[in-house]
Amino acid sequence: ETFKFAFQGDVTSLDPYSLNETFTLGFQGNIYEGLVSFDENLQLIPALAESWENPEPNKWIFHLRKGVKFHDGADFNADDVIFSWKRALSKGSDLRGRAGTISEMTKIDDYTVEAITPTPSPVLMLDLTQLYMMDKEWSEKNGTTEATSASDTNSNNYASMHTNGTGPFVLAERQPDVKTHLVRFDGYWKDIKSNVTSVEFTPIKQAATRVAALVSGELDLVFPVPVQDWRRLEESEGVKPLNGPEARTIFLGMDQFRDELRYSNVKGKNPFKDIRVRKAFAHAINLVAIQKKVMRGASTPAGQLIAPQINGFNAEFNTPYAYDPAQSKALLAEAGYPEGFEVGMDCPNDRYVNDEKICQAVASMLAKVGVKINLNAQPKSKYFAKVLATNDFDTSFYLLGWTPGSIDAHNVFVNLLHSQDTEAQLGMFNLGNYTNARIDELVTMVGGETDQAKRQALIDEGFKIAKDEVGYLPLHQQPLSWGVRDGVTVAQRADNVLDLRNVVMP
Amino acid sequence: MANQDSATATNAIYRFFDGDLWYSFSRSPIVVLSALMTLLIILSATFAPWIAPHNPFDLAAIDIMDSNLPPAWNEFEGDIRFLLGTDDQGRDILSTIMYGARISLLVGFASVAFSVVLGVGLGLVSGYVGGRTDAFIMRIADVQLSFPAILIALLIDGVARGIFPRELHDELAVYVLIFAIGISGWVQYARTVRGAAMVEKNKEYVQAARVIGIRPVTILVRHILPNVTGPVLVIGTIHLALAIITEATLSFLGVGVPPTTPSLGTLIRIGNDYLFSGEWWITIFPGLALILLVLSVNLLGDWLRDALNPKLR
Amino acid sequence: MTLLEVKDLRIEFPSRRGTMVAVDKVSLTVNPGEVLGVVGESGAGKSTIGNAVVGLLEPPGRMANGEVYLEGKRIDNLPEHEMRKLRGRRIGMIFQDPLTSLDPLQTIEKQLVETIDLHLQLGEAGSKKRAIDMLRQVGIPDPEMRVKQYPHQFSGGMRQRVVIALALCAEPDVIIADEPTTALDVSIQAQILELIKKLCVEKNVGMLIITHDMGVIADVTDRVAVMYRGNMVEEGPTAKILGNPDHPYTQSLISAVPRPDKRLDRFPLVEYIEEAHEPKKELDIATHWLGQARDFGDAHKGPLIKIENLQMRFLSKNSIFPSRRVYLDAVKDVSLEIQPGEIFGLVGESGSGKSTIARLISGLYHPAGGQISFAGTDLVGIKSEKQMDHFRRQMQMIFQDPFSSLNPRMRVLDIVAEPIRFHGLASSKQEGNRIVRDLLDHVGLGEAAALKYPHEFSGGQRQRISIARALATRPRFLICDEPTSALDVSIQAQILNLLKDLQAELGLTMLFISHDLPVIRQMCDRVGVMRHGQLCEVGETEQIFNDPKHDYTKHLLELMPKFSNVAVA
Amino acid sequence: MFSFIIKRLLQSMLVMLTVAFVAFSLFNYVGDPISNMVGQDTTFAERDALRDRLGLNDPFVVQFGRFVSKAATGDFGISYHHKQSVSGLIAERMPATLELSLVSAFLSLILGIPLGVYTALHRDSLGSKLVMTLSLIGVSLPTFLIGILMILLFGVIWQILPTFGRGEVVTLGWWNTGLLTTSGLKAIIMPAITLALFQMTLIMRLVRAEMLEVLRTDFIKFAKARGLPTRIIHFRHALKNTLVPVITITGLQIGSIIAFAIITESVFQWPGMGLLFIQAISEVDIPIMAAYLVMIALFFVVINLTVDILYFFVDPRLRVDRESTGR
Ligand SMILES: Nc1ncnc2c1ncn2[C@@H]1O[C@H](COP(=O)(O)OP(=O)(O)OP(=O)(O)O)[C@@H](O)[C@H]1O
Ligand SMILES: Nc1ncnc2c1ncn2[C@@H]1O[C@H](COP(=O)(O)OP(=O)(O)OP(=O)(O)O)[C@@H](O)[C@H]1O
Ligand SMILES: [Mg+2]
Ligand SMILES: [Mg+2]
Repeated sequence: ETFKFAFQGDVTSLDPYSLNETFTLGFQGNIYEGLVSFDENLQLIPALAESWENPEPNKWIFHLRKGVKFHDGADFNADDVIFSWKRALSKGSDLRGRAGTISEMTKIDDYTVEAITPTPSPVLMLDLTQLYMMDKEWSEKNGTTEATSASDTNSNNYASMHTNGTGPFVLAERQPDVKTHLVRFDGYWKDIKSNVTSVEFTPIKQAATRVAALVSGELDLVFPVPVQDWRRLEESEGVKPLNGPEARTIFLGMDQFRDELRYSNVKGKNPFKDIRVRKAFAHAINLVAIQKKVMRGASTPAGQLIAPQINGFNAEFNTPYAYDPAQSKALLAEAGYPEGFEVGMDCPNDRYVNDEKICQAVASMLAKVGVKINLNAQPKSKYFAKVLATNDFDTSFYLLGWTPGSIDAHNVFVNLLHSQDTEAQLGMFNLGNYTNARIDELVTMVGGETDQAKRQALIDEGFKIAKDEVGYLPLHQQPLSWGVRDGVTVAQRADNVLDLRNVVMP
Repeated sequence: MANQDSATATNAIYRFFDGDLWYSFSRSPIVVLSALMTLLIILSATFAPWIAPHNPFDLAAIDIMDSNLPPAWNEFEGDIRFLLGTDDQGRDILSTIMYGARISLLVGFASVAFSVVLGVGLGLVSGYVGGRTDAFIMRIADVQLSFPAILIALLIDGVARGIFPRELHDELAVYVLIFAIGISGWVQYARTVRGAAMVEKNKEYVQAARVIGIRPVTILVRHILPNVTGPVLVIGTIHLALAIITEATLSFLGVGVPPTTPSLGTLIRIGNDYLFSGEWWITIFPGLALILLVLSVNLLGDWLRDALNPKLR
Repeated sequence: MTLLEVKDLRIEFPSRRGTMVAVDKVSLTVNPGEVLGVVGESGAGKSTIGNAVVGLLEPPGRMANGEVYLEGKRIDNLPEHEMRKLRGRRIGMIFQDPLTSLDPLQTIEKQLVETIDLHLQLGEAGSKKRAIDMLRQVGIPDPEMRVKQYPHQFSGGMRQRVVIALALCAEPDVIIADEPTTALDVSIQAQILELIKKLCVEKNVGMLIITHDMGVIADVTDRVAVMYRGNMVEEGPTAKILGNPDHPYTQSLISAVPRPDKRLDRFPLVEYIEEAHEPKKELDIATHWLGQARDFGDAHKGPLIKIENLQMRFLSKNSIFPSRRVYLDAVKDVSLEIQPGEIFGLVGESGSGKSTIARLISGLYHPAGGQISFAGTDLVGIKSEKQMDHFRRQMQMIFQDPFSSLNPRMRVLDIVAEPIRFHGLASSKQEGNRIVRDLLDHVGLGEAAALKYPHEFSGGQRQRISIARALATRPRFLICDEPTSALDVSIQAQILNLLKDLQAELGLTMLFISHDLPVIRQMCDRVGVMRHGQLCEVGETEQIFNDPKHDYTKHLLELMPKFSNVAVA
Repeated sequence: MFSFIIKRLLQSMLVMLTVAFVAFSLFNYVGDPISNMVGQDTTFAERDALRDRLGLNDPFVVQFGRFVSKAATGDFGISYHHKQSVSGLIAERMPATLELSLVSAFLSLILGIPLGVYTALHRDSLGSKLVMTLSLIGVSLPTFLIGILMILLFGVIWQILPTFGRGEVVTLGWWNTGLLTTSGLKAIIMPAITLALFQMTLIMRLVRAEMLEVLRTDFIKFAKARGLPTRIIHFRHALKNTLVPVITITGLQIGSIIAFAIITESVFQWPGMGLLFIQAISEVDIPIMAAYLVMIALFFVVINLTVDILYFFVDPRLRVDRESTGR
């Protein structure tokens, strides 16, 4: 059975360490495998490691699966694990963060390895799901012992165009941005339910073209599908939309550290430093209207920065701020802005589902309480260039989306809630530098706590503070939006990864 | 003195209406119709704040709950307040077309005018003077051609942002657009006019002018220019549509007008997202407005080209 | 049976300001083997008749009345595709403006071959052979080489001959020739006329020839029709019309023909003036605008124009290697001087380089060698436009081709006013326009001409616009390249007298290029004779005419059509 | 002619240097490549280290010098995004784009010129008015809209043409072509028409405008008087005299479709250079953009040189004969 699918972009590279990005790693996951992996419900399952133990907080022992073969027929063993870990730490690798959770790795025997972490790490296993195993001999033979990188000037890195994994599919042909063709690997170690023998993947950038290709019957699955096209898919013969909440939360952030906003008509002070202004903003935004109209009912309004799928989620904090324009106006007047004020807003227009439309809706809602938004919507490359640290966090009010790569709340604490700390590289995506000393403390504590109950309490405390202080304005979890042909069963994972092991053709 | 001035003014008006141009204009119903159409579009754009039923650029006045309503005549969801329906933000399509046309017309006409002036000027000089000047101008044209409007716009926008203070950015946006679209279009005119000027300059009437001692600049403007207007008008009128659409593309790239004040082109682009989902009115109505505008401007251009040529009248 | 018959023709040019009747109540017949001459006032409608016969009236012109028959068959109402079969094959047409009648982008050969092959089906090779043959017959030297060239590489007279070759190459039964020899020197003219006569006699071809040259009329025509203001005033055998005309217009026309045998002070003017028309006011140069402010800021003594060893060559075959390029030497080593107040005549073979010399002096071409000095200043060395301007104002040129030297998109008013405005010769715009109207009037166009565009005029009328424009700078030195070739003798006389007056009163200096030897004799103080790019003889006019030294000069004078003989007889 | 070409080629070196230079100054404004090259979790220290390794922190002159000296040896570096050699990528994409643009250029010429002649000859006929009006509708709608509408109609509703891609591709040496397979031919129809629409209208209108003028000239009248058939008059004499502007514009248009058929290529997911380029812009893939722009400059230089040479072929009056030109 041939399964044809399309995504909006291409796999950046086939080298499993060259880019830490959801789609790229997700696709590579069909060719390569890590020591552990996720099942269709994002539950951790053993993969190349049959089992593991954690004898000391800092020490892990992995028992590798025996009899696993690489696509070229070579055996998988402990040397490959250590080699892969080292390769993931090499200069061009973008997975150094994940690989770096382990500080030392030693071979105990051919099928046992020991890993040491610098601190106790509750998220180690999650990090390992997408740290794929490569064959040492193959890599050495082909001169690709370091991760492919653009700064690598000598020539193409072999691994970016060729693969040799242990996964259920083998690369047959690849034309970047045009087509990638996979075929089933006969020697795969595990029985999977998929009956797919051949896979054709095409990147299609334009949403309309993608949807058209599905409706016309040329493809079996496409994603993402614009939310407004769901109805069309429902009405069309032979295809249907497939949707569910994604683990990504969309939120607004405010500059809370500058003494004067860069883009505002308020001079000499920063209105966002006043909690009443932040509250006023929170009450002015009608999340239900955004959900209903902009997202066509496909999103879930959110009250905090992590989604239910994320480790550490607590439904208690997920109730959105109430929509109450009257109160919002009152709060603004109280804060000294009875006539409102002007502020510039930065927004990407090709990064998240309907991102620009959300920003426009927010602007219009804020206008109703007197706040005039000057919207600056740009493609992601320009947007990120502007708002990230490289350009001195050049924004006053912005929209951002976040999926913790490790599916754990700690990631959010480190990146979004900790105050900006360039030295320690903490809070680097806390673009508005929302600061609370207690949260800063909590970040370290959450990172080191292995007792799940205690850890949850710490996490809850942090989110409560952030919510009470209105550090951020969460909007919603955006939907996963796929379109499939009738009869094709797939598992739609909340991290938006298409695992071909779960695809069954009619 | 003033008296005399007004006398010459009325004289000029009289002469215009008595002139050949007006005569050939008033005799062609199609041309009159397209002139009226163009005028209607320009006027309704200019006076949009006074005659449009809503103000779609006022964020406080639009309501997301009104979004995606079909035209008023739709029996199920049509809303009498919104004659042609609403877009995805709840803006009234009719009003947005009128308001958006302000931006589109300004950008379209100004940028085409800009590239025509620049291109025709350089093309004339290049074709007439020849030699090194020609080589120099044409090599600049080669450089220019290598950059698509998109990149040029990004560059100019970046430079403008670097030079001008932050407060001015929004006001400058439109001018940046005009400049960017204009500057990326001049080569077409320059090369066309250059070709024509190279042929024209060898004709005897040009030599006659040279013998009189007329300055090259005057020869270019008074003698050669009128004889090369044909292709310029053709390209110019067609480029109007292109400029309006390019503006939409550029706005998407974050240079140009913000999404809260959509232009005609942007409205079409927005509506494009909703073609599959059935909200056709967001695209079709602004599309029709654009077609009408382009059609009438081109018909006017055709007429003007013929009318300017005494032999074709 | 008559070959061609035109009955009661009326042609109108409707415009929004009223309908202009170009031709009215004209009837003509041409019999096989017969040559019918049409003479008359410039703008009388002669060309229009020719155009109407072949069905190619310029829009918006239309035939309001009348019929045209070819061998008894009516042709004016034939559909276009039927008409097309007649053109070229049955009726050959030579238009008045040879310089623009050729497709600039095709070689002469292509244009000849396609016509010959179409009508005579001679095949590729046969057509080529005939093409070369035709060119030789019309007197183009070195036709094998020339046939590969493009029209712009030909001189005015040569292009005219190509057009003649094109009209004759398919052996038509009727030929309509509109001023076919205006740009030809007498020897070529004689050759062409000989060819025409031969066709008439041997092939029984009928011919309608429109011309201003009474010598040509006397030489070749059997019958003559005289036109005046759109009407035919008189028709009859040539000898009768020339010798003993009935109509007063014809009488005055004949008397205005310049005499080749003796030099007069002024050209005799036509006395016949239609009653409706106001009498021409004589121009008093001393008080007229043309006579004012003639101060050129130098008190130069000696020759105004001094040319030394002038050379000019054109690339006729290009090649990467300079050594393999072939050049055509248009002007070889010419030296001459023109004194202030002198009219210097330049005559000679067509294609001998006369126009090229004119263009070199006026700065349109850059010489390959030699020197040109104007009032003692070397013009070749001048690099800056500004400096050149100073001389340009003093120097004017009337171009050989009246059709292409006027900007088709400008009104006559603007064309003539341009030099006045540019050089600031009038104090206000109104005054400028008044001067223009006055000038137009003096060249016989009438003030109404000012608002029209060039294409609305007849050949002669356009030439007069050119003349008015040249005069409008109040030049000190005037280059006239065939200034009156398209004018009827009465207008010619009027204009030449004006030029003579300007010379006499103001010392206007002129270089006067013409093929019309009688005119040269009347106008010029000294004459140069050119051939093959060289000046073969220079001398006082009377001396050249009475006692030519060079063989070529003698040859030219011999061939001069002798109209006066007939007239006197 | 030979020396003319040599001279032009020398000039084009300068052109390409300038393009490279301008391109380099531009890259500061198109965005930051780093955020596209790394995952969201990458720390700032690492981002900065990467920027350093790529040489993006070097002064402008150093970056430019490095680029030029490498480019001179044909090395345009490695794409940030694809992590492959840039020259290889461009070479891979070239056939798709060239095929698409040549087919659409061909279409627009084959339709545009006869229609232009037709509308000029029958200036007032209903047919030509219809053609003139319809063609304008084609240019007043944005390409993306036309593309989507075609996809909707032919791909989704009637399902007779593929909605995306190039279909089956055959490799001939280093060239891969879609023109030899049925699916490839079917796939090229919609994108080619979309692209050709604008060009066709432009060419048609230009031809018409010029024809109208030429048809009133004396030499056409004389050609008629010689009894030449209408076809020869219109196509050999009149049309040829309209060609100078038409060649100019056609040349420029072909150049720009080769270079920037961005929108059509992305609507139809046509795997050509336009797609590569638009992606490079959004990913801030500087090596691709730089190499690409320089290559486009080369394209235009060549096209414009060809156009100038064609001028000389079409119009003998423009041939270089310096000897006879005036001041
Ligand atoms: N296209 C036109 N539009 C308006 N009037 C025209 C047009 N062509 C010619 N005429 C007018 O018709 C009259 C006759 O012109 P025609 O060319 O027949 O004169 P002609 O006798 O050949 O004169 P010439 O000897 O000067 O060539 C002129 O007065 C001229 O102004
Ligand atoms: N632009 C040109 N390119 C090439 N050859 C040219 C060019 N102009 C003129 N010639 C050639 O130069 C020679 C002289 O031409 P010129 O026009 O001076 O002759 P002319 O004496 O004025 O003849 P006519 O009395 O026939 O007008 C001719 O042989 C002509 O073919
Ligand atoms: Mg005439
Ligand atoms: Mg001459």
